[in-house]
Amino acid sequence: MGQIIQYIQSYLDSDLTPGAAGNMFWALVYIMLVFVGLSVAVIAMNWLERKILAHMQVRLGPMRVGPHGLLQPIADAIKLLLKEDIMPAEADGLIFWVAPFVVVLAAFTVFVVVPFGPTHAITDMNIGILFMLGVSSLSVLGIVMAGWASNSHYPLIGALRSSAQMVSYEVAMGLAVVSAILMTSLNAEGTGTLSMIGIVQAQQAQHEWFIFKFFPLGLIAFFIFAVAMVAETNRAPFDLAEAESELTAGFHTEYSGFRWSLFFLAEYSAMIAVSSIAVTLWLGGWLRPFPNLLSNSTWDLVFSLFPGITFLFFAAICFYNAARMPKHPLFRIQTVGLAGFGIVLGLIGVILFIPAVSIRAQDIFWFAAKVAGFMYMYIWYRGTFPRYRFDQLMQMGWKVLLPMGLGVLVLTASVALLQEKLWHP
Amino acid sequence: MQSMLHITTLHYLVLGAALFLLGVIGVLTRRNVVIVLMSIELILNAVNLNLVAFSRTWGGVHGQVFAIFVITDAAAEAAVGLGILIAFFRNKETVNIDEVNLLKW
Amino acid sequence: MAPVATPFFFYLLSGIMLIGGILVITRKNPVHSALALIVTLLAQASIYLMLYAPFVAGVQIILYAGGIMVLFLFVIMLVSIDRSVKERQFNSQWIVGMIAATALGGLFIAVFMKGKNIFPEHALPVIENDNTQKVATMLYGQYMFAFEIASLLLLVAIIGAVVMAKKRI
Amino acid sequence: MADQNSSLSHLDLETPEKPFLDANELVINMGPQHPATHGVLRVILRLDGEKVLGLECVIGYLHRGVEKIGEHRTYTMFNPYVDRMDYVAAVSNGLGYCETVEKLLNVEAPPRAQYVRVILTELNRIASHQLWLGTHALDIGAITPLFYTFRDREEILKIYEKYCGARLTTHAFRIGGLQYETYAGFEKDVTNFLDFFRPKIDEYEELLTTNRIWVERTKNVGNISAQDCIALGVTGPVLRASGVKWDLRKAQPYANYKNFDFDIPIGQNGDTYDRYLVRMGEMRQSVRIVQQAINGLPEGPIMAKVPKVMKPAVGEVYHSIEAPKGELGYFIVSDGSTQPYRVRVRPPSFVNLQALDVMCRGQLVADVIAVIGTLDIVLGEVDR
Repeated sequence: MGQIIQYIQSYLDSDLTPGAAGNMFWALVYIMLVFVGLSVAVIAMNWLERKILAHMQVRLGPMRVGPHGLLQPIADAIKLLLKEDIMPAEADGLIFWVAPFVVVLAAFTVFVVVPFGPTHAITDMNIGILFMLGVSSLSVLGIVMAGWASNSHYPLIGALRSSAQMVSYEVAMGLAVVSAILMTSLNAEGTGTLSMIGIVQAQQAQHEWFIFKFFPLGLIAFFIFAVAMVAETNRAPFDLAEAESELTAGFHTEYSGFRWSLFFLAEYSAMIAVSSIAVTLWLGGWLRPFPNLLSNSTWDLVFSLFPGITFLFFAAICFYNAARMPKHPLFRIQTVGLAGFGIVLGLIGVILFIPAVSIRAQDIFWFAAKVAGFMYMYIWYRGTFPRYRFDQLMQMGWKVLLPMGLGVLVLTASVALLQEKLWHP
Repeated sequence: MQSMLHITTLHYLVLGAALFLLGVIGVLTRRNVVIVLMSIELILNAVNLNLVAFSRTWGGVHGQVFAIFVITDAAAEAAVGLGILIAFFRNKETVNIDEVNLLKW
Repeated sequence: MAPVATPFFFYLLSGIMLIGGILVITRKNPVHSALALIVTLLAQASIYLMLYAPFVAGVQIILYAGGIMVLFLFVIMLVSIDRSVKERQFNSQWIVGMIAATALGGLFIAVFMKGKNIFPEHALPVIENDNTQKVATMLYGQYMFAFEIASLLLLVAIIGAVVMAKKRI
Repeated sequence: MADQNSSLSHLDLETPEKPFLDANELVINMGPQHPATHGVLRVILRLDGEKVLGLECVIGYLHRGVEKIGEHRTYTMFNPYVDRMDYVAAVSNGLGYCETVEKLLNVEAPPRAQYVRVILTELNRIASHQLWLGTHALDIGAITPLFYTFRDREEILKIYEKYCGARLTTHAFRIGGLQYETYAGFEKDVTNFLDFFRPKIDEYEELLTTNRIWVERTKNVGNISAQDCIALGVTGPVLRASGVKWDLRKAQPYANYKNFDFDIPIGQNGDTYDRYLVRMGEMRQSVRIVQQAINGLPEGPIMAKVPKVMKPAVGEVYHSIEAPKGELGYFIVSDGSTQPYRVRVRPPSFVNLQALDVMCRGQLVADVIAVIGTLDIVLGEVDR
């Protein structure tokens, strides 16, 4: 037993990602962990989106399946899997069949390079950010394939719209990313990096998140990315491709059951993926907040308590709601279930207080917390904004975001040059 | 057998040559303009493969830089070619390359 | 990140590429051809990775698979393909074409047989980690002029494509 | 795609001979099963890319022959049927019908009945506009206002339920007045609702009026000039948004409206945004009217002297009221028997729908959705 722990510890304390170390077994473990974590995140996101949106809209959301609808996503998944898988008679069978898998693969593959911590990534690629942008742009192909193979008008228009939209916003997105990459080169050697881990380490070394770098240039670049990433994932207010009131459901109109759920899965994991890019590039990835201001060891200790406190807080919410449950025999199972869920969360919270665990887990916690912030923004947008029209969307992409991106890029480069030449000759 | 398992530059060149030939066959025999354009992409990719393989052999990055230039050219070629194709289709209502027999319409 | 099991992956990827290439030139439906081409391009990107050229691989994925091929698919969807699928697929001079291609293949074989000894037995060792930096230095240093010309070419291509594809100017 | 029926259409909406790109024309069928056509409206769109070249409405999927039914029912028996036409503004329909028959019979409802009628009708106008706002915003992609408006509309429906037992198709009025006296606490309920509702209008406006995307989506969309409106017979908020100050409550006052002080909100551009503002203004004015009516609610009888068996004299009458959607007119011909010889309804939605083609030409597909929403049609009334 001790040997096993030692063995695992030797992996945990390695300062390389499993991919970089060439450790196939450990890389496989990481892939499994990321896959499971992502699936759980998508399920949680499904529930949270419905609940949060419902509370924004003065209603309750799912309440019946499980306490406070906690089991609703699982019930939905079962429903989707049991549904009949319909293929239109005139559809192109092979492409219709492959398209959802292309989208899902593209959405999941990007997580290969997402750094959840200095060593917590499946691998650290030299071209990490380029890889992420490239692979996530492959999901356009799946969407186009789905729309074309359905052999129907609405999906075709939806596919044309969403591919045009994604290709256009990729340009603005790329420019914003380049201006962040430019900031990584502001070090003694003057060489930047495209590696995701390298980008966060550059922020660590410069003691500044790139969102605050060269204020307000970093902020503007971040803003461009934040807008483009919503458009890139086809979410409100840029959800024209799936505009329910216009095109019924866009490119996945003809899909049902399992394959439709694949599109759903891909949409949510793509949202998490682009949010992770934003977090890595501008919000310091796994770094905790206020690294400069509150930098002594006491503060380190305080911040290392956050993961545990968060989970205990969730547990407390569960217990509070369990106590508020109606005292009727019919609700007994729900009450016990909610309390049990709270106990599990509380136990996780308690485990996270153990120093050995919290030191290793806090990177992942901060990363996840930042991504969760973005996820909340997604839901908030959806509850607040009407939908753009297609020409307005294109105007926004090409006439607003693209010039802004170019301007920020040029300005960032000039400021960086000036800084190098004037202030640190 | 040993030469099969030890991948040398020649392996990449043979692969490139095979792709090049496929592209040439496509360009010379197909009637559909879209597929002809795609065959041209195949040819350009075969060239790229050779360039990158050479760059690996001699340990520099000149070949890779050229590959990037070739990709740029391919993008320009695809844009112009497809633009011509759309104009052609609008006038002739066909995508058959045999029917491109006028210099002007 | 050193490539592992190089021969296996080389043969796997080249198999995929060749099959993809054959599908590109034999399919009736251009959409199927385009998808086969995308598979070929992605396999080629992996081969670039094996050749220690990660930046080119990334560019290949973003530009080729994510950009150019989407353009192709877009155009295929715009032009109606129903008619061309039903028509004869190969043109009348296909025999001549095959003969020319065979001759070209023969030429390749002859050249390879003759010149295979000029390559060093083992490739020179390269450090992969600064590949992107090296490409960048080269692109914005030695090949600056070519780079500018390429950007000019792209500009001309954009204008040309817009002018040709627009219905009324 | 277009079917055989559409070959009769003036737009020549057959499938274009040339495929998609060369002609760049596409004929798309929107509805009758479509989330944004407010029921079973079917619109055949002829598109150039995303631009609308013309469109054709195909209606009749909800035709129930209400007018024909009227010829086989006595005057009293027909009263509940009219509620089913514009089911989101059932009270207005009833008011129009009752007033028309009263005009035919030469009776007038007593003042208390008139006041209660005004209160319920104006509440109904608010409810109808709320439903319009929610669905219109939903069409444009803002999902939240729908739930806000439904929450507040519920309060109105509760008042109806307490008053007459029904929430939607109320059958609140009788020919000659009211059947039911107001329940105890009616005034208090209505006053409470008004106090509750005033800040809610601001809440809706806060969500939408200055929302950039909302303004971009609605400004200069579906413009229609005053001349076109008048030529097409368009009435109601659509007409007023084009700058014509025409409201039957002021122009030919009925049901005591001359006793109330209220303004007619009008717009200038006749675009979707102005129509939105006009309807928001109308809700505020309705609140004002209801407040005045509840303050001045007189005591007295609620039913005029009406014969048990109605046999109006031979003749015909046309009477129209300002329903939430526009001029709702009834034309009733009496042959002296207990049943009308002919009932003809002039439904505002039906007439307003004619303007859809004018408003959508040259706009984009997404605007068609916005324009259908802004016309505020109810298919029950269009098809009758």
